[in-house]
Amino acid sequence: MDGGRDIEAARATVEERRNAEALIVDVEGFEGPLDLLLVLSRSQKVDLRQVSILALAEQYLVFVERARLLRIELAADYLVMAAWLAFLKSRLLLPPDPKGDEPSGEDLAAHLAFQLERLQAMREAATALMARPRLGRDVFARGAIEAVTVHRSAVHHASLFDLMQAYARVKTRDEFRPFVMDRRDLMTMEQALDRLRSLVGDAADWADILAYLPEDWHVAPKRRRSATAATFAASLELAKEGRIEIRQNESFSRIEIRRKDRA
Amino acid sequence: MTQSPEPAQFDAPPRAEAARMIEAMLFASAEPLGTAEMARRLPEGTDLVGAIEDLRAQYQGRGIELCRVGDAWAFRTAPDLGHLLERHTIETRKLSRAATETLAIIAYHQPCTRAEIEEIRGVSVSRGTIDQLVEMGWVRLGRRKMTPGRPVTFVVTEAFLDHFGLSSARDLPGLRELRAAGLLENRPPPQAGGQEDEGEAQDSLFGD
Amino acid sequence: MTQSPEPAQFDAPPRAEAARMIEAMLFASAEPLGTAEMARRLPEGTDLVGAIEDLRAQYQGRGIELCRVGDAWAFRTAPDLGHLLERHTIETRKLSRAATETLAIIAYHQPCTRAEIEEIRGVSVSRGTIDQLVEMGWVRLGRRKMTPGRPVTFVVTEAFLDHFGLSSARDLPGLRELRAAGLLENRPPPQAGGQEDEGEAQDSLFGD
Repeated sequence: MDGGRDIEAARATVEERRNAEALIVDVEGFEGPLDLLLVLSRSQKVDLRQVSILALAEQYLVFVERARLLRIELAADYLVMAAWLAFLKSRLLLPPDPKGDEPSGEDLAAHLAFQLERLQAMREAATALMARPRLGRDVFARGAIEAVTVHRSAVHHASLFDLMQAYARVKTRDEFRPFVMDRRDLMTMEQALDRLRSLVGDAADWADILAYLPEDWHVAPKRRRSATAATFAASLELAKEGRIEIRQNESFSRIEIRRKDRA
Repeated sequence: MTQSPEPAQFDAPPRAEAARMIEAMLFASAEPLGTAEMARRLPEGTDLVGAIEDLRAQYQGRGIELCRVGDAWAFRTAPDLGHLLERHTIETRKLSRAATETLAIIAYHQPCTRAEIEEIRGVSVSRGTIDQLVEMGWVRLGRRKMTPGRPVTFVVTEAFLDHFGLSSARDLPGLRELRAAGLLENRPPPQAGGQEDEGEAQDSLFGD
Repeated sequence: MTQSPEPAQFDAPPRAEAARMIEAMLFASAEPLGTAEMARRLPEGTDLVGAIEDLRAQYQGRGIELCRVGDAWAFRTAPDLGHLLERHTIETRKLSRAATETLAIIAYHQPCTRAEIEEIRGVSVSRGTIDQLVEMGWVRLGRRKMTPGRPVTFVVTEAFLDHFGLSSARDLPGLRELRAAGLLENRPPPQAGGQEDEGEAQDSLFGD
């Protein structure tokens, strides 16, 4: 019975897993490969300036390998970094190609060290910044604000041109008034027709059409002219209706009308 | 809000330090702070009254003063500096049409009564329009007219002549010159020159 | 309404009086007041710089201090008295680590492009992070960079300085040390063909 050994093996696996998970479970918590590298570099317990990039590259590659064994999906950029670090590792281990144009492993490692140091510095700066006395938490602004009253005053201006133009506009307003008939001195045909209709019933004898003008339309020439025209037009209308007869002895002589008696 | 610094466990601060504390509290508070509230926040045994007295003396004659408001205290701007909290902005605006026309009529016809202005404009003139011109210093009251009712007249001022660069109102160009200058050819806008009896309505619409 | 102090017509006030005036103006405002704005409100010829210097000395060691914020000034309570004061401003959102780091990178490297932030942090910067900082009023757009693509840059604002009690971006903690250590340089990765001498520091803001 090998049960005991199986249990041992299982236990070892659990132990292994636990170790691996110490970092890997938290893979979501890392902010990218650079952050992970920074965390790994701390395990070297040295000043960041003396960190061994070669060792760091190995640590990272081990990490990625473990993640792969545990079937943890790593984001692409972690794998890109792994590939790059593998390249860097080979560069650091192999003697430099004397006629090569490529940057040396040392240069690449130095740059990575710089990046790590810079990220670390910015993290510390962020912490220092957040630890400063802050407005609204440690330091306070004036509580009773006295608002600045804004007085808006307007200065009106006008130019001489504006002034003259305004005057011109006022003075010429009449000239541009739309044409409207002044109805006080106008007699319409309807008015004359109404009047004539009520009067012709009594007109048995020939009489001057002008005699039918209303009292106050005789004198003023404008009114007289309008009343005459309206009354004449009305008389033509009544003649057409067969209610009156019209006669004029010669051109420009008196126009006379009388009632037409129906047969 | 509920942040209590447990003041009781500290020793009572010296008066100068107490004054600092009160100064900061009063400065940051939106409302006047009552002595009870201050005492609650200050270390036990603080000489509140003495510290306030010190503080008040320190601010004597300064740009802000420590004022007593009932049983509370607050910083206030020194009364003589209130003007610093005011900002004056001046905008230049074109004189309204009603005002320009009224001004023009007064200038051309002065001394000129309100009724005369209305007759020439064909619309009633609102009080505000003449008031505005008076306030601007371009129009002032002239002598009363010796006609029934003795109505007041309006005339233009020196400031008006100054502004328009005229040595006297007689220098204003006459109608003929206006015509020669092409100013009379301008067709009046459609709303102008309607029926006389619409004047009232127009004034409220187009007046200032 | 038309009350005008027309300060210009008065003589420039003596320095003590100028200090009173500035004191009153700064007390009335919660926000830092720019020197230009103060000068506009003060009588012409006021020795603003001298008066501010006096005022600052007068408030040395008091419960409130006169603080410079960029090109502006504000009274703020002394940092050691924070425990006495009520916290009106409850910290609305705790900034994420990404946000604080991004803020620090912008502050120390400004003007700083998004690509530069990403290079330093080693991860892409989510839109929301910068948006949040802009929304808080701590970061704003700076000038475009004169590099290919003319990318926009980000800089910190006066409100940022005010919030963190900094007179200027030059007062950022540890700035000098970081610069001396070369950690604020924009050092490009080594490339084939050797080092480009592009290590041009972007300390245009901190230059003088």
